[in-house]
This record gives sequence, C-alpha cells and structure tokens, in this order.
Amino acid sequence: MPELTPGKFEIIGYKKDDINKITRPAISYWQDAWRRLKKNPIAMVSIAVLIVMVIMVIIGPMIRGYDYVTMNVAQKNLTPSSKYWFGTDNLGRDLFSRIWAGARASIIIALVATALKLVFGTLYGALMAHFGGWVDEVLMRVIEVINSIPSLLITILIMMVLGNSLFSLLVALSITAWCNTARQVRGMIKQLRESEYVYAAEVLGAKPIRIIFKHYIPNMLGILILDASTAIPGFIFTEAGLSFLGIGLKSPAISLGVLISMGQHSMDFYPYQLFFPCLLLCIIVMAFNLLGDGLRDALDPKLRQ
Amino acid sequence: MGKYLIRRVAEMILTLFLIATATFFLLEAVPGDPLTQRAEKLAPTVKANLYKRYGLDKPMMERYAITMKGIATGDFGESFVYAGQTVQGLIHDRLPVSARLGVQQVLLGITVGLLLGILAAMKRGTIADYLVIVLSVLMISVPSLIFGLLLQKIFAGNLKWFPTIGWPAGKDLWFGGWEYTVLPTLAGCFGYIAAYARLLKTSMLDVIGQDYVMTAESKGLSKGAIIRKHILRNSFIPVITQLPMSVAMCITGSFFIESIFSIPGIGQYYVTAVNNQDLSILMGETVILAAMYIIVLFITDLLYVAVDPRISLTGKNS
Amino acid sequence: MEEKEIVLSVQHLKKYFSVGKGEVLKAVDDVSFDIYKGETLGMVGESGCGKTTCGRTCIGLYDKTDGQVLYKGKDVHGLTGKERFEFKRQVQMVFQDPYGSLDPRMTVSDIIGEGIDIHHLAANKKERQNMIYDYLEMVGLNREHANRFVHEFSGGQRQRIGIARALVVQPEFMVLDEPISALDVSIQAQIVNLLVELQKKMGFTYLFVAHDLSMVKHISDRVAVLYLGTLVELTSSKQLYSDPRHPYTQALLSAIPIADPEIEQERDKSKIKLEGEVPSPINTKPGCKFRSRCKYAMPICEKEMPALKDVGDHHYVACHYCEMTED
Amino acid sequence: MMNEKKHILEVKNLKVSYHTYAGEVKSVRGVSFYLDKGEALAIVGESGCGKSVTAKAIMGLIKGPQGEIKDGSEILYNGSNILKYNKSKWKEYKGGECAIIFQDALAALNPTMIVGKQIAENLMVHKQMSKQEAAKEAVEMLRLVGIPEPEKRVEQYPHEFSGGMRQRVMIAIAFACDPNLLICDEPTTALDVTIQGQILDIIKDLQKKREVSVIMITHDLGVVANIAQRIAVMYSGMIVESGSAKDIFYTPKHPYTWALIQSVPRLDLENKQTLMSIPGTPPDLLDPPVGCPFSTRCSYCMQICREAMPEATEFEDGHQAACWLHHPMAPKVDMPDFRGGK
Amino acid sequence: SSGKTEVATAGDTAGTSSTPDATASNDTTKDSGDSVQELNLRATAFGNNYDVQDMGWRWMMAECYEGLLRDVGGADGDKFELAGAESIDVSEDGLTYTFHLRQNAKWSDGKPVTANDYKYGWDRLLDPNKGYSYAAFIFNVVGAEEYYNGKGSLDDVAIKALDDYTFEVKLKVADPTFESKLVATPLYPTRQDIAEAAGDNWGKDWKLSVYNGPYILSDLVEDNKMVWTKNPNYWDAANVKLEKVNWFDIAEDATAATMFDNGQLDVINGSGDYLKKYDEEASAGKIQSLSTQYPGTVMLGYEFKNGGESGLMKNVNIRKAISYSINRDEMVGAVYGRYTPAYGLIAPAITFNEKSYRAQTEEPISAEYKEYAGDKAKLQELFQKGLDELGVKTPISDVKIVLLTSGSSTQNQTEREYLKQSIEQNLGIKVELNTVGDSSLFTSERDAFHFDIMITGWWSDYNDPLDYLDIFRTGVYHSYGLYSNKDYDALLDSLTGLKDTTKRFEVYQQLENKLLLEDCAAAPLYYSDNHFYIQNWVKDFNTSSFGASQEVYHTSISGK
Ligand SMILES: Nc1ncnc2c1ncn2[C@@H]1O[C@H](COP(=O)(O)OP(=O)(O)OP(=O)(O)O)[C@@H](O)[C@H]1O
Ligand SMILES: Nc1ncnc2c1ncn2[C@@H]1O[C@H](COP(=O)(O)OP(=O)(O)OP(=O)(O)O)[C@@H](O)[C@H]1O
Ligand SMILES: [Mg+2]
Ligand SMILES: [Mg+2]
Repeated sequence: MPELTPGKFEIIGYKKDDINKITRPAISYWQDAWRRLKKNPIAMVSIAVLIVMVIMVIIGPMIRGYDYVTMNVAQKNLTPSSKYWFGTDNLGRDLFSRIWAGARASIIIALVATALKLVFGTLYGALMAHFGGWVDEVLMRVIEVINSIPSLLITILIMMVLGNSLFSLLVALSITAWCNTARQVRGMIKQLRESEYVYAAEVLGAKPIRIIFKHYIPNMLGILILDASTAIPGFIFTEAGLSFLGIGLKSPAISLGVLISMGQHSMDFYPYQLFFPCLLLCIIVMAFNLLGDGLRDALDPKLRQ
Repeated sequence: MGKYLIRRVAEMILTLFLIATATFFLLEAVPGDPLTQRAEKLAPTVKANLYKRYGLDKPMMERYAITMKGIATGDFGESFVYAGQTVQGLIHDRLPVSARLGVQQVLLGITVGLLLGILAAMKRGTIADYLVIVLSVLMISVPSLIFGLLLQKIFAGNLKWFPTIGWPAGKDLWFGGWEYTVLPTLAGCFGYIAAYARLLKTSMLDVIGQDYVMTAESKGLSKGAIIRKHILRNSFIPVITQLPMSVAMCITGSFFIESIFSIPGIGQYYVTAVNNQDLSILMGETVILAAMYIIVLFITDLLYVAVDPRISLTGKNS
Repeated sequence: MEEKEIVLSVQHLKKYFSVGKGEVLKAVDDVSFDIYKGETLGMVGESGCGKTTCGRTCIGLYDKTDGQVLYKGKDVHGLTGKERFEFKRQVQMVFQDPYGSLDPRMTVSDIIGEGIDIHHLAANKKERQNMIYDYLEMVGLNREHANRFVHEFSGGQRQRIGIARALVVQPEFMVLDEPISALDVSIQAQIVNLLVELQKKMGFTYLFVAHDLSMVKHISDRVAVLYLGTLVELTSSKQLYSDPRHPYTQALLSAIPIADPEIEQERDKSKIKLEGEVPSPINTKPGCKFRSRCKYAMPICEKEMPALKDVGDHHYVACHYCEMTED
Repeated sequence: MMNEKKHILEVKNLKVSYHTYAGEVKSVRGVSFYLDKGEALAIVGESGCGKSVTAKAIMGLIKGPQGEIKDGSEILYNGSNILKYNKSKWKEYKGGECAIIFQDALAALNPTMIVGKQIAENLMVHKQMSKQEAAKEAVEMLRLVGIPEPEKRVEQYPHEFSGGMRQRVMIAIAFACDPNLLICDEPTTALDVTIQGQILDIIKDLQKKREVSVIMITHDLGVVANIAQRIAVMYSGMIVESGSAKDIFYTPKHPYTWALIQSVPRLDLENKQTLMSIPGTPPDLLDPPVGCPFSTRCSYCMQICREAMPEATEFEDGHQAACWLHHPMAPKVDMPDFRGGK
Repeated sequence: SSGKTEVATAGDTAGTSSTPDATASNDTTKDSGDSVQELNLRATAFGNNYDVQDMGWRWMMAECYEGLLRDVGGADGDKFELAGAESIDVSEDGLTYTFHLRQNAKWSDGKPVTANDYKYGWDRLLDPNKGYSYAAFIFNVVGAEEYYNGKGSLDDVAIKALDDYTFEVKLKVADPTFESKLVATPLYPTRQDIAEAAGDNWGKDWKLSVYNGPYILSDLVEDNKMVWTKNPNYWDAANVKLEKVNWFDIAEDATAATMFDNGQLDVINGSGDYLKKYDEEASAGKIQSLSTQYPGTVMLGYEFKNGGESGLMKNVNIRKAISYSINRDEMVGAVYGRYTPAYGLIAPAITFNEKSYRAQTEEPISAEYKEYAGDKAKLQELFQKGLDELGVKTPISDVKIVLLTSGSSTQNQTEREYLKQSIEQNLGIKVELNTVGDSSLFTSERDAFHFDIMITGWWSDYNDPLDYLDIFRTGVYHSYGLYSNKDYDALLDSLTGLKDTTKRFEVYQQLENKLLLEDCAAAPLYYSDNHFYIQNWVKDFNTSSFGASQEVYHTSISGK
C-alpha cells in the first residue's frame, strides 16, 4: 500500500495517448504461432531432431570417410564396430554412411512429392471452388475415380509408363496424394469465400487474382502446412513400401525404403542391417508427426488468445 | 428415398464406368503387352494367332468397346498370362479369403485403435498419451512385412503357438480355423490401430472442447457417461470418413501379409497381375475393388446419417 | 419532407437462396425503398430476417434474384468495367462482425491500404502511408497501430479499422451492417458517435442495419422494419417510435428493455407478448408472413400478402389490419 | 452479515487464472459477493471482464491443466465450500442444486442426442428416475417452458428447433431437477427482443414459483433492469460496485458504472446526439495494472489510482463501491448529470 | 480342434496338431515303418499350366506325367532311364526310331498308355494353331517343320502309332541329340479323348487332367498349397513309397527357414546366408545336404544391332574389356554366396558321352581372362584399343554404357550394383543402369535396344551342348543381342547329321571358342547350381537337371 498523500488525490484524468495503448506486443500471426510452438517442448524436440536430421543427411555420409556407393567386398556384413559404427552391408559398404544417404533421398523425395501435391492440389481445389457448378461436379468425379482405383495400381502403372526414375517416382507418389489436398483446399476456399473479409475486399473492388494471393493463400497456409507435415512422413513411408515391391529408386541410389527392404532379407543373420534404417525411419516419421501435432495446436485459431 | 437410391445407383454406375475407362487407358499406356513374354519364342504366324486369340490384334478403340461391353455383361475375360484364370473364378475363390482377412484386420485395428485413441484423448499430456503416440508411430513406421516375419518367427517358430502359414478353407472359410488367422490379422492390423488411434484422439479433443460437453458436465454426469453419451458419437464423423480408405487399402494392402503367410487372397494376385500386365484380370479386379469402395462409400453416407442427425441423405446439410 | 436527391432506389428486390433439393430460402422477398442523399436509413428486424442480405444485394455483393437496385439512376447489378469500378469506390460497407471482417494475416496498414492500392489513390508509398495514418487518426486510432495485426485489437478498435478501410476510398454511400451488435454498450457508443460525427462532417449517406432499436432510433432519420424478408413498415424514426402501426413493430418496440428498473418493471405488464412460432423462411406459404404470431390475424392474412401502403405523411405499412382500421 | 436471511451462495475472494501459451490470464482477480434465497443477482460488465469464468467457477467447470482456481478462494453454498467437495457431493451439486444456462444454446446442446434424452439424462442422475419416468417428465418440462406439442418435440434434435426454442430447452434442462441456484450466462444475447422478453418471463415465472436464486450474467442493462434485485458490476476481473438494482441505476458510486449507464442510448434522447462513451479499451488480463484497472480510462483518475487498488467503500444497505473517490482525502465528485448523452 | 479344421495349408504338422507323430520330430522310439509317408516341400510359385506340350511347369510334370524316357540325376550329371518305353530301336542310318511301349503303363483313370497317346501329343505340339514354343524340338521329324509353318499337312508328318504299344518316328537327318530331347515334357503323351473333351480349357484346369506318372495332382490352391498323392495305377507303384507330397507356396526365405527349422518342411533350397547356416548344420550331421550342378549359365549379352546406345559394342576388344573387367570369383562370393564362376558357355551339368562336357575341355576364356584379371591398365588399354579401332575420339573417362537389368530382389540389386561398379572401377568408364521391375518390361526395353549390355542367361532344355550353342545362331533368339556370324552358323550347320561323337566334340569346342574367345559374343558370369538341405528322416531325395529338380519318385520317410 503506497503512502496516501493529498497530492495523490488530484484528479488528472486519462491521457489521450494512453487510452488506445495496446499492451500486447506487436507480433504477427506467424510469430504468435511460433511463440506457441516454442512453448510446446515436444514440438521443439521434434524440430531439433529434424534439424539434426537435415544436417546429418547433408554431412552424415561423409563423417566416416567411406563412400556409400563403392563396394569393398572384403569387408562385407561386418557387425557394428568402432570402424563401422553401424556395420557394413552385403557389398562391404559402411551402413552409417548409407543410412544417411538413404535418409537424404527419402527426405528429398518426401519434400518434393509434398510440394507437388500441395501445388497441384491447391490449384485443382481452387479451380473447383472457384468455378463451382458443373465444373466442380466433373472435377470432383475425377477425384472420386482416382480415389476408387487402388493407389497401388496407379503407382505401379505410372512407374511402368514413365520408367523407373526419380521423376516418375515423384509423379507416382504425388498423383494419388493430391486429391486430399484438393478437397481440403476446395472446402477451405468455399469457407473463405463466405468470410467477411473477402466480401470486404470485393466491396473494395478487388480482382479475383488479388483475392487469391492476398487472402485465400495466406489464410490457407496453416492448413496446408499441417497437411504437409502429415504428408511428409506418409511419403517416406510409401516410398519405403514401394521399395519392397522393387519399384522404388534405381540403384545405386538408395533410400531408407531400399535399405529396409534389403535389410529385411538378411534380418535372420545381420539384424542390425534392418534395425538401423528402421530406427531412423521411426525417428523421422515420429518427428514429423509430433511436429504436425504441435503445429495443429499452434495454428489452431481456437487456441489463439 | 427410392428416388435417392436410384440416383445413387446411377451415380455409382457412372463412376464405375469412368473408373473402368481410366483403368483401360492407363493400362494401354504401359509399354509392352501381356503376351510379349509368352510370344517371344514363337514364329510370326503363330504369334499372330496368339494375339488374335486374345483379341490383341484389334485397334485400341475397338478393344475398348469390347472390354466395356464385357464389363457391362459381367464378363471380364480370361487371364492373358495364366491361361484359364478368370475374374469370376477370382471372385469366387480369392475374394472371400481377402475379405475375411481384411474384415478381421480392420475390425481389430479399429477396435484397438479406438480404445487407444480414447485413452490418449482422456489422458492428454500424460505418459499414456505419449505412449500411444510412440506406439502408433512405431506401428506405421515398421513395414507390415517385417512385423509379419517377426510374429511368424516368434509365435510360430519359437513358441509354436500358431501355425506358420495357411488360411482356413472350405467350410471354415468364414468362421473356422481361427488359429490360422491370428498372426496375419495381427501383422496387418497395426497400421489401422495407429491410424484410428490418432484420428479418434484428434476428433475427441475437438469434441471435448465443445460447449455441450460442458453442459453435460454441469448436469453432474460421470466422466464415463459423458464420454459414452456425449463425446464418442460426436467424434465418429472423421472415423467414418476414414472407413472407405481402410477398406480400399485392406484388399490390396495385404499383399505382403498374404505373401508371407501363403494366403490365397486377392492382394497377392493383384500385384502379380500388375507386374504381368495381365489386362483382363486387372480390369476385372480394379472394377470390383472400385465397386466395393463405392459401396462402402455409400454405406459411409448412411452411417453419417445414423451418427449425425444434422446430416440428411438427400441434402448435404439442413 | 421536401424533395431530396435519391441516392439508392430499391425496387421490388428479391433475393432467394437455394438450399438444396429444390428448396428456396426467400431471404429478401419483394422489398422496395429509397434512400435520400445525406440521410441515415435504419433497417431493423430480428436476427435472420434478411437485413444483411438486403444490404449486400443493394451494393451488388450478392446477385439479385429479381427486382432492381438503382444507384444514382444506374442498375447496380448491370454495371461493368469502369462504371462498376467507380461504383465500388463510391459505395462501401462496414461489416457486422469486427472479428471476421478483417483478414487475420494482414497488418492494419495493409488492410486500410488495400482500397488505396486497388483504386490507385496514392501516387507513391509515402503518400499511401500518410493516407493510412490520416484515416487511422480520423477513426480515433494511433499511427503506431499501423503495423499491427488485427488479433491484437479489441472489438471496438477492430470495428474502427473496418470503418477506416471503408472511408479510405472516399465513398459517398455506406452500408453499415450491424456495425455495433458484436460490441458491448460502452464500445457501441464510441462507434455510433464516430459515425454520426463523420456523417456530419462529410455528408455521407448511410444504410444502417441493426436490431438494437434504441440505437437505430438514435442514429436514423427514417427506419425500415423487416420481417422475414419483407418490409412491414417504413417511416421517419420519430414517427415510428411514437406511432408504430404494424403489429410486429408494436411488439418489437414494446419489448425493448429499458435500462431503468422502475420504468422497466412498470412496463413489464404492458409489453406485447407475441405468441406462436417464428415461421421458417424456407418455402414460405402465401399470405402475410407475420400472421402466425399476430393477434389481429384475419382470414385475408392467410391468402394475401399485404402491400406496403402510405398511411399518411410518408408512413408506409404493410398490414391488412392497419388498412382496415385506417378506413 | 447485514442480512438476516441466510445466504444461499457466498463467493469469497475468488481468483481464477488460465494458463495459456501467452502466459497466465488472470481472468478473475478476487471476486466476492453473496446471493440470497429467491433473489436475482445480475452481474454486468463489458465483454471479457470475467463474468463467464466466475459462473463456471461456481458451477465447478474450471478444469485443469489450463484453468486454475487459486488457493484462498472460497465458494460457499449453503455454508459449505464447494471447492472442497468430493465426487459424490459434486455430482449432487452439479445439476441437482445448481444449474446453468449458457449463451449459445445450439452449441450447448448435444447435436446428436434427441432433446428429450438430454433433459431426461439430468432427471435420471439426480432424481433416480427410470427411463420411462424421465422421458415423461421431460415432456412436462418442455410444456412448462412453453414449447408447443412437447410430445412430438422431445423426439427431435436440437437443430430442428429455432433459437428461442433451443434456449427454452436449455432452461428445461436447468430446471429439470428443481435447482436452488440458477446461473444464466447471457441467455438472451443471441435472440431478438421479442424472444428475449419471452425467455426472461419464463425465468422470472419459474423463479417466483420455485423460489430459485438466480445469477443473471449479461451486459445488457435493459435485461438487468428487468430482472435483477441486486447488481454486481465487474470490470477487469473484479467487482467494482455492487448493490441493489435501484442503488446501481439511480445512485451509482463508481465512475465505471456511471459511464456504463450513461452510454446506453435512451429512447428519449435527441436524434444523433453524441452519446456518452468510455474511451479506450479495457486492460489486458495477461498483465493487469497494479492500481485501479479502470484508471486508464477514467476521467476522474488520480495519481493514487495508478498506484494502488482501492478498497471497497460501504454505503447504506449493502451498496459497495471500490473507488478512491470515496476516500476521505479525495475531492468530492458527483455523478455527472448528462444521462445517456452529452 | 484343428484336426477338424479344413485348412488350405496344413501348416500344422508341427504347429498345433495334437497327433503325436507330428510334434515329435526327434522321437527315436518310433519304428521307421510307422512314419507317415508324407513329404513337405517348398515352392515359390505354382506353374498354372497343366499342358505337357507347353513345358510350362517341368518339375511338376516330370513327376505326375511320364514320357518315353526319364531323366535321373546323379553325381556326374544326368542319365536317362527307360520309362514309358520298354525299349528303343534306332535304325542303322539313325533316321528311324521305334519305341516299344511299356504295356502295363496306365493313366490315372486306369486306361492304358498307348502309342496313339504319344502320337496325339506330338501332333498337338506341331499344331500351327496352338503355337507351342517347343515345337522346334521335333522339327527334324520328316514333314514336321513344314506342317508347323503351314506349308505341309499332318498326314505327311512321319509320326506313327504302329500298334497300341509301338510308336515310330522318322527323322530327316540323323541327330545324336534327339534322344536327350525325349525326356522333355513336350514329347510326353497326351490323351486325345480327354484333351479334346476339355477343348479350350485343356491344360488350364488341373481337374480336367489325367496323369501317368508316379503321382497325381490331387489338390491345388494357387498362392497357397499343392498336394500330390501316390498314383495307384502307376506301373511302378510298388516302388513309390510316399503317399502324399505337399508343396507349400512360401514367398519369403525367412518363412521357409522357420518352417524347415521346425520340421514343417522336409527339404529346403538354400540360398544366400542360409547356405552357410545349413552347411554347418549338415556337417554336424543334423541334416543332409545335396548340392549339384544345374544346366544354366548367366551371362552379359551385348547389343549387336547398333552396337548399343554407345555404339561401341560392335568392337570385340571393347566387349572383351568389359567381360574381363569382372572378377567372377569375387562376384560369385560377394553377390550370391554360391554358383561356379563361368569362363565358358556350356554349363558343367551338361554331359557329353556320359561325362560332364566341361570336364572334358578347357573353358574358352579362362586363360585370356587371367592375363587381364585385375590389371586396370591392361584392361583400359584393351578398351582404348577398341575405341581406336572404331575411330572414336571420346576419352575413355567420358564413355558411358547402359546396363539393362530387371528384377527387384536384393540379389538382383546387388548383382547390378556389383557389375556396374566392377566395370566402372576397372575400365574407368561410366555405367548407367536401366532397371525395370519385371520381365515383360525387360523384353520391351530390350527390343527397343535401350542398352549396351544386359544380364541374360540360358537354362538348357535338353542335355546336349548343342542346346547352348544353338541359341547364338543368326535370328534364333532376340535374347542374346542379335549376335550374327555366318561362319558360326555354317559351323553349326555342319553338325547336322553328324554322328561321330569325337568329331562333334571338336566342332563344339570350335563353336564355343569362336563364340566366346574370338567374338566375345557374350560374357559368361556363372554356372547355376542347386543346394538342397534335407531332414535326416527323408531318404532317397534326388535332383535332376532335365526332369524334376526335386525328384521324389523313390523318396521315403523313415525315423521321423
Ligand atoms: N449464402 C446464403 N445461403 C443460404 N441462406 C442464406 C445465405 N445468407 C443468408 N441466408 C439466410 O437468409 C436469411 C437472412 O439472412 P441475413 O444474414 O440477411 O439475416 P440478418 O437479418 O442479417 O440476420 P442477423 O441479424 O443475424 O445478421 C437467413 O435465414 C439466413 O439463414
Ligand atoms: N479457456 C480459457 N483459456 C484462456 N483464457 C480464457 C479462457 N476462458 C476465458 N479466458 C479469459 O478470461 C477472461 C474472462 O473471460 P469471460 O469469458 O469470463 O468473459 P465474459 O465477461 O464472460 O465476457 P463475454 O461478455 O464476452 O462473455 C477473458 O480475458 C478470456 O480471454
Ligand atoms: Mg446480418
Ligand atoms: Mg461470457
């Protein structure tokens, strides 16, 4: 309790400047989301893990000084040791280097396929939402058809048509995946189109292009980022599955999927050849999943204060 | 209702037609044809005979017409690669096998997944929650093939609790020989467990934040009653949405499971057919799978209505 | 009332929404009125009666189903190219929901600047910035708010941003769609004061939509009462409050709670109690839409929709009962 | 206690915080008030000042890990502290003794459960009724709140009801078990005035018939004038003034209350006359000011207001206000006389 | 309960069944006579073709059907035993073969096997409308090729049933390899009445077939299990001991190993790391092992039409440099853990004059290979020489060739990576992989000539070196890069009618040398083999190159 003196009881009123003062710090939506994300230890650990992963897939194959492609038959199938941390494979190649090289391919594939999926899905969804009516009906049918054909068939056939290459792998992976994005974007835009601020822009005379770039896209980013964070592990996993059917990457390129499918054949004898790539896959998938969960919380407008 | 049904069926037929068309041209785009292999060592005249026998000598559009006509009459033709195998035979012999495997996997997966989802949602932020997360990531990250082989080695090889391979047949096709189905069902259901656990957790968390849950609480209902009567039903919409995907997946997705447990199902055959470019079989199987998918979609729509009274069959929303 | 320039003329305007499977929702059903230059026309009616829809259709934001809206003699829905663009500058709208009507991913300066950019009102960046500052201050905010995002603002502050956004293109006519109903009383007064002040300074014409009758009375020159998409009464605000004719208007006025316990408790007995349910706007039946709750309902109300008739001194009412008692 | 009647509810120094990513939101910062049997208390105040949180606290709906009722808070229901209740007592209290009506009835009703069941549920928990009995009683409850054809209506889902009818269903649920304490959290904000009048009438009617004590939360002073015997004015998580309805409306003692009453437009005002308004915005509850929370917007702000929170000054008959202006050292200021306009 | 369960796969022999003999694999108290005469074997796919003329499924047909001769495996290659024929008369000029058929041979439906059944089978084989790919086996029969090509008629084909038990065939020219073709299933008999009754479904539906071999195919579930039971009507049924043979379709080696270790499988075909494991167990006496050569040679084929994508494959030195840059010993060890390095074309399993052909002659390129082996400088010099000869100025490090491979197993993958790296490391050139998933895509890539080198191979159809050498004849198969050499063809032609074995042997030597050493038409990598591991309770399990790879004719179970 401060001291009560008569001087303190003079009416001073309020200052004009004070009344509209905003006590909350000036931060953008993204900063705000980031701040919330930072408060989420699990999401932060996931980010840290992912950063380590990114660093490792860049430098990992170099750390041990062994080329991940060149074979050395004399050293094949060695168990983990101080020389070969994760052991060697059936052609005597350092598994530690190979695993990171594999993770690199897996992550790149996942990222690019996700980008393809997002770009195509967004455009397609926007088209559906924008035109509506029979265009919407027709485009929706296309999605329905693609969804009804087993994705395995589509994937394998695309790989057959385009040949076994990284490009065709990406196309094959994203071709069934974009449907979901397109649907989401369609729903989002239909919702945004009814939102008051889009009406406000229209009242101001904004052209559709402006509305798309200034309003739709920024406001969908949150959903799209979330979509991406769940799609990435999905792609890594699907690619791994394709490797089991032998329609993954073309050797000598390797991915985690290729390593796991090779490791599976020797799991009775050299379980570590299966264990390490599986472990890494788990860690990556888990990191992306948990980050996705964290993002959902952080980007959720309901939790915004 | 009758009108609605008619419209739905018409829509389904249209979609099926589109699917068949898409599949046909997709298959046409693949280089080579199913007979390349077989005809390799044949003299030109004999080769021509062979192509004629399977109708592959005709121009594409004509073959398209023939194929479509066949599908319309339920005749998908015979396998190009395995002489004598027909889609009809496939449906008769293999579909029930896959169906039982799929149903068991999906049922077990959904049941366990939902239980774990409820656990995770109710105990949000606790060890149990993270355990469920870790478990579900593990379940989706490790390929079912590896799970299958491990289960086989441990429970059939070392412990001898279950037979190594095999699947009930004959009169046991649907409800017998359970011991044979344990390992394959387990190996295949992990993916569903993970997916449904995550899904239900998310949607339950959404529902828990709703005002009507607070209303229920203010009535003095017990926690269990609130979950059962107010939260679960309202959380089921996303779960239902996922169903058709699972059904579509469980047929072709059991390829590895069927292969390691020597289960004569449709999944194994499908992958073989793709690799062999076995046009007729692929067409037939795809149309059948798609039809199943579409029917499940329809069932899903009915389920939506059953679960959420706000959704009506005829209008999207009221 | 002497002859005044008509800014907006609404003639037999209809706006139907199709709500699936052949059902139509008649949100605005044959509404006609004029708005004169420099006046405020208040529009009241309960929630969902079509006020927003009517306002939006008037400025061409929604396509009309039938009828005509003339802005300075030109059909609003037929405008194209340059004319349309100019119309969008001259006519602006302030939205009902201060939370939803501002893009959460934009800074205040971008929100206000959007109109400047679209209509190329500033020659350069600096001029644009200055304009933004001017308008911010005009609505009682500070320059330093320009770089902030909307979620940092309170509801009242947001609504001011919305007003600044509309003002920046220097409009002549503004539709104010319940600009205050999402705010609490202490903030409502701020906004209403601001609007009145601006009108006095710049000579704006307002279409002021609200369902708070005391506020509408306060700000409007004339008031239109809507019921389920139709206009039931239209007259000067003084006239309306002193001599409401339509049974719905009467009920509405009598139900306004008054912030004075003695008056309120006194009045409680005299309040007109409306019985019956509000009918659905979907697939309405012919006849007067209010008849299900009207104590004066007569057989003719079942059959015929009453037309809006002048009962003297520019006081328009659509009611069979009033017509009868008038005669 | 100045009143002979026993207080049915007494809230003492209630403090509630929400822990969010942004920090601790001190939603309620030491609220004390009481309620007598059969009395209607209105809590008014602008949006976000902590009215609903107070209501939720009384209803026992503040939940961890985000929500926290601070130590030292007491909510005495018939003399016993509900914050110390065990499970079975809670069960009896929630819904049985005390019921709540939320603002948004559509959101507050389970969309996938027929209305009848939602009412019956309450009866089965608290009155140990069988399913059939409860269902029958549910029909009666609907009839009581004036829903036509209740036999048919019980079988319907909330979305098939209109806004006013949904709100009545909420009331039916709340009244099902004859609670002694009813909390209405802005029950009519979403409704138009004619329906609002009906709802208020129903509440008043039930209150009279069953001698229920009501807490009416709103920021519509018209509604307050209609229903309340006593009023508590909240600002920024605190009660700044409380007293009988007449005290507050006719002789308010706090500058915030003055401003609040003055900013209500009155039908007898001049057209387009400038309304009295409160400039500025309320303080952020994340970081509330040390002194009087209203000091930043108060025309009578003094130096002391910025430094310390004033204590409540007691006037005649339970009328209290927390403002430094009532300190003996403060200059004498009366309520300015431009009611509802300058 | 499982006893009553009807199950597609009886995996319960050691698993859940409660019958004592199933679980007690080490039960020594049992008399050998008590053992259930049932054998459990593994397959990776079932053939789905029951038409002997198609030779779709040799290992099944060799046990369930029977031809004139039977191929019997042995330590030193395969031998022929009389089977359907009791004796064979060959005319002096070697042109007329008269087969005296066994009179007690019967089909599984009890009808006797007659000369007409053989004639019908052979006629069928030649039927131009049926398009059997093995028709060429009997093109040497008078009138056969003409009929097949639509230029002659069936009446002119010299295949005759003289009476029920005498079958006569006339050849155009004497052919010492003819006899070895007789074990091949396309020359097995077919029952006319049954085949014609089945019509289009003949050979497609196993239920329509009749059998004349030791076993009858009695149940089959695709992708799951096949069951053979003893054929009671078989003429030598007294010597067939097994009552039942179960074939399990097991895709994964790991699963098979689990079942073998559990005693649920009686025989396992070892591969990869399992070889080492089971070899150890075999030397400890826990199981038996059986390893034999198998008539297959895997090689690199070159693109001769355009010289490949690089255009370089036309040059013999370049081809040689590529061939010699591969260390076959290392490759066999590192990639497969089995097989024999190949420096010749003809596999050791092929016998000539009752002895392994390979044992009688040097491998053509083994000497020259040794000159270059591991010597990068010399190899690159050789490659450079080739470039110079072609007038190609590209520096050796910029040369890029394409290796076409298919298959997705780990072994396929390791194999192509090994080849790529060996060639790259030793020659300093770049090898690009053109990998396709399955064999029909491989065929279309190959026919589009999208390669320089490819992995190919030959698995012999009959026991004579000629079967190997013939594949490089101009225009015969596409599969070997369209190699064409007139001299080579002429030399092949000189064999026609040549009966003198020493002379034939010389020509074979010349042909193989010309092909591999002079022309380097292909680069042989390894010869195939078989490794079987057999439970100790299985007796007389055998393997053969041209009959059943898992020969269970005389197999029995004892002491299980
Ligand atoms: N886009 C739309 N599609 C279908 N129906 C609509 C649409 N917009 C409005 N409506 C319906 O039209 C009717 C009038 O709505 P409107 O928003 O104009 O009411 P309002 O008077 O502004 O109500 P409020 O006071 O709640 O803002 C309502 O029944 C509403 O449900
Ligand atoms: N679950 C919550 N998490 C965090 N903060 C909350 C939560 N609930 C309420 N608050 C905060 O507590 C404060 C008081 O909220 P409350 O809902 O009681 O306001 P109110 O007076 O009811 O306002 P209104 O009139 O708008 O309903 C607000 O600042 C609000 O942001
Ligand atoms: Mg509105
Ligand atoms: Mg509230």
